[in-house]
Amino acid sequence: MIVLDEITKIYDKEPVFKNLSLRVDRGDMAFITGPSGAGKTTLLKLIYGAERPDKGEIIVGEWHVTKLKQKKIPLLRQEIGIVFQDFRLLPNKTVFDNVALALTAHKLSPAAIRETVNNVLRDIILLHRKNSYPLNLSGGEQQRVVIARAMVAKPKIILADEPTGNMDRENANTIMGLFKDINAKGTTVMIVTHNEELYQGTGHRVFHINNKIVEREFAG
Amino acid sequence: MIVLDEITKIYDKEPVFKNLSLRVDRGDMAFITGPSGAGKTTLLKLIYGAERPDKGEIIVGEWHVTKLKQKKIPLLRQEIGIVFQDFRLLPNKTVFDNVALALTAHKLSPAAIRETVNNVLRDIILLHRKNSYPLNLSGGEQQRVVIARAMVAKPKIILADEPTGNMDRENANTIMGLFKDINAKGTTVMIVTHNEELYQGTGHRVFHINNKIVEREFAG
Amino acid sequence: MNIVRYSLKTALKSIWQEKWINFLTILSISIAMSVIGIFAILIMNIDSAVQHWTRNFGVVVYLYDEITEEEKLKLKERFDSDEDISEVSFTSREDALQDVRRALGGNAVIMDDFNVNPLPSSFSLTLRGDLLKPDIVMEKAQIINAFKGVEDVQYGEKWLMALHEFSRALKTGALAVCAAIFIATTFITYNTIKIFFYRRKDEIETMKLLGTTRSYIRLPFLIEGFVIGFFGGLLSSGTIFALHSFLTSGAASFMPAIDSYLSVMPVAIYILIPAAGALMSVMGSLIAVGKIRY
Amino acid sequence: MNIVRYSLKTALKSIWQEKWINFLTILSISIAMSVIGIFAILIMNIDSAVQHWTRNFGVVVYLYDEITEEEKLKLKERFDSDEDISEVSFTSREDALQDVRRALGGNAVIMDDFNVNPLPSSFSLTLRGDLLKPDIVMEKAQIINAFKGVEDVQYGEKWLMALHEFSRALKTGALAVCAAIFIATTFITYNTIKIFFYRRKDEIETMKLLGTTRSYIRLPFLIEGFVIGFFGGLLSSGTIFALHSFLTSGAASFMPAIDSYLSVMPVAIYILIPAAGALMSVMGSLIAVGKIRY
Ligand SMILES: Nc1ncnc2c1ncn2[C@@H]1O[C@H](COP(=O)(O)OP(=O)(O)OP(=O)(O)O)[C@@H](O)[C@H]1O
Ligand SMILES: Nc1ncnc2c1ncn2[C@@H]1O[C@H](COP(=O)(O)OP(=O)(O)OP(=O)(O)O)[C@@H](O)[C@H]1O
Ligand SMILES: [Mg+2]
Ligand SMILES: [Mg+2]
Repeated sequence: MIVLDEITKIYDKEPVFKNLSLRVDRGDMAFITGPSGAGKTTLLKLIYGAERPDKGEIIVGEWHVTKLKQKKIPLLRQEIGIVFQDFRLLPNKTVFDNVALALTAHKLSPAAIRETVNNVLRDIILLHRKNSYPLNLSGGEQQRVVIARAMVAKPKIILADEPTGNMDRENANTIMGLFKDINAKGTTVMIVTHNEELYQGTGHRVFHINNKIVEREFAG
Repeated sequence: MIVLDEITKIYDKEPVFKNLSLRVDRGDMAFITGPSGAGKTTLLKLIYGAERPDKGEIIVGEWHVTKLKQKKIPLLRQEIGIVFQDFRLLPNKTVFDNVALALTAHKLSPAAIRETVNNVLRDIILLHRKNSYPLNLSGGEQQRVVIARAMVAKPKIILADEPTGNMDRENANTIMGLFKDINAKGTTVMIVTHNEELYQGTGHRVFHINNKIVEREFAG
Repeated sequence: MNIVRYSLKTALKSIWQEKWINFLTILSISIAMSVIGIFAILIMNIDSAVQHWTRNFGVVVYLYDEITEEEKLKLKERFDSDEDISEVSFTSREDALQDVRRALGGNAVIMDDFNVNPLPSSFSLTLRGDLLKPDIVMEKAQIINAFKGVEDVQYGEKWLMALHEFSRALKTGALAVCAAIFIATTFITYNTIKIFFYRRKDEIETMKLLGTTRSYIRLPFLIEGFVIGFFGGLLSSGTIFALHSFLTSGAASFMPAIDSYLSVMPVAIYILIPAAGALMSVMGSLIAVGKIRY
Repeated sequence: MNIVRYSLKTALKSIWQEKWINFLTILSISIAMSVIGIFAILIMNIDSAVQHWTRNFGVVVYLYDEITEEEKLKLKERFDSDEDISEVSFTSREDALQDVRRALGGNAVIMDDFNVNPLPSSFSLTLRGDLLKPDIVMEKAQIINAFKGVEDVQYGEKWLMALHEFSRALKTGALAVCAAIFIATTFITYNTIKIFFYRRKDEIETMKLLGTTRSYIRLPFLIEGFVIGFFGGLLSSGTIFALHSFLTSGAASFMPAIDSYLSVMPVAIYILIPAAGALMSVMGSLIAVGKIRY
């Protein structure tokens, strides 16, 4: 369950959101759209505690994010898988190590890590490139690695920021299939996108953000 | 004029291209499409000399790229403006300085640099953010900075790799308008994209790359 | 992954990847710690060195010409039985004259102008080295001066005082330098770890976003700081050992004095120095990674 | 932008941004250059120090008991007129006996067992300091040994030889250390500039893609290397100056010998050292940025 209640967020004296409210139930899949600079990435940052709202309250699962102590934030994040818009892959680590990074704080044996990572790389059809470095991958391939990393720790929530921006239609469909599977298994999924094709006809909630609020909310 | 003649390019024993040929005349605008991993970015790298083909010849303007000495490559690149798929913005420089970086090797006075950079930032509607750092911009805003940097030195050729991947339709249209203006002034423009909307109905050449060659060539 | 396992792996990898700057840091620390070591030895040995220099420090007791043989013997007995005096020798008026003549060499003829010998007889006393504090010597001199038959007591008061001052200044200075260098050592590691920290900033930033806890991020740096400090200390132990060996064996054959300067040289120093290096270094790392915020 | 302007700006910015590692490097270089400076002074002064130590180096010429007064005078004349000999003193058989008695102190009674004086008379000669090479002294001794009335010539051959060997070894060693440290200095700057280079790798990579030429990329690093080396050298000049001042004024009042050890100390060294530091440093930078490829 993700709840944003009357959120106001100000950057450099300029508000990005003004009393924005939004609710996604546990196990749901939802989409966020809106023009460039509307605050979609900022919204996700508020949810995973990388930014703090200037006003309002945020609840994610059992966590009161707005009241959360700095020390507890890692615990919140361990329950969330994030597909970053700017990828955040480490250029000096292999694809495998980049994905395994999401398991660092999980108490898994090296063997278990190996198996888990290999499985998710197989899902995104990049197992053959597991020893490559990100810079030797195409844009679309890199984006798939980011998605793999977001999924590998089997989080309760997945936040995906423009996850198919560098992909052709076919690859985008594969990825959306993966999100659907994960969602079917009970994971809450929230996807930011400009690509109407991703949500059209799915029936899932779509939040259109503009002018500092959720301007429109409709079924895709 | 950009000519690729019977190009073969091999990465890790696996060919990306096999005898691929392609020609874009001076002053033209052309689009490259194709699935993720088809080699679109690699194609651009061959043109600006960041990768060397294993076979075949490449001519860009007056330059025989395949025969060019290492030392001459900066001169080739000074005639080309590149919109990188992965942005390549420097996080510790402001928007202004990032754009000005493309003018380093041009013999301009500081005042001339200031004016030129400000003008291009105005074109992409980001002048008000010129002292911001890239990480404080939204994905679409960053991409516009990359486009500004590619245009600022008034190059003879512009190569744009997925230049609207992080943008909504409106912003994408603005950017396409800019490319059209520049093209009208005589600059050769080559755009890599997954977004069919960008070329549909323009009448410009579209090269669809697949299976290591130009599989289809048609008017958009 | 287990945090200790993970931290060790990460630290060792970083140590190897950044081997040059690590090498530079270890070198800097070892130089710093060597200087500390040398100064520590200096402080510990300064007293013995001073004793050595003043080994032959003498007090000369001039006697009245009219002194009787009996009084002379009594004085000699007194000096011989005094525990503070390690050597006693008597110079008669004639011997004194001979000495002067010899010193004058060819000019000794001027001595012929005197028809009587103008020189007094004297006792030369050598004091025990550990008593050569200016005030103790002064007290002693005053006591002796009051003895019957003693005309005057002379000793190198100024020289002794200056030497004493000098050795005290040296000790204070060496201690101050040691303290400064200790702080500098912490600072050197702080710098290096801070550099590593900044260099891995992207990685740390990403790890934080992926939910990695503070300890996972910090421990590798602390281990790295520890290793740097430890090896810096070890290297300086080696340097001090080499220097000490050279001085006591190599150089001492040419300058036997060195041997007695370097009387005190506890073996513990070879363990203390790497340990201190590691400690300082971990402290530096702690300060460097202190403020990881989410 | 003008390349010099651009390079200066970029270099100064980087120097400021990376001030700590720059400081560390300058410190390392200054330590290295100071050691070079100290060793250079050592080499330059070693001969004068050796001369100083051997100032009182004596050759003792023992005479036959049967020597005539005439022969004795002739020998004295000869020694006096010899330019290589700076001092001549004569010890008669009686003086020698006195000396022994004095040396024996309380045990002098054993001398009473001899009914004749067993000691020879002798000349003590002091040679000019600059002649104290083992072979020259040996030659001199042989010549004197052949003089009439001379029974034996003794001089501290072993000691002299050892001292000579020692001073030669010291010179060679000091030179080797200097050479090693020179290389180390280049290496230190190489490291630091390489680090900066890696740290700005992204920026350089992007600049290359934007068509920036080699010189724009390299010159800032060379300037940075120059500045680091120059200030390292300057700091070491300061250190050497301070050390020299301390030794010649402060310490010399306690150990006057130091003053004569430090006779040679050219002022040029204060300019040569920063210059050498800068040179080494630029060389290090050149190697570090040598292979920029497109
Ligand atoms: N750290 C920051 N400091 C200042 N301003 C910021 C910061 N982060 C974002 N902004 C500004 O806030 C606005 C919203 O940014 P955000 O990244 O959320 O947009 P977005 O909806 O994700 O856009 P896009 O579709 O282009 O990615 C933008 O105008 C951006 O410049
Ligand atoms: N430096 C490299 N070393 C090895 N393989 C590489 C390298 N660069 C690219 N490749 C591989 O070559 C293929 C083509 O890559 P390229 O980046 O050109 O694809 P693309 O068409 O731009 O794809 P996308 O639309 O995803 O950006 C990919 O499979 C990629 O993994
Ligand atoms: Mg965004
Ligand atoms: Mg690409």
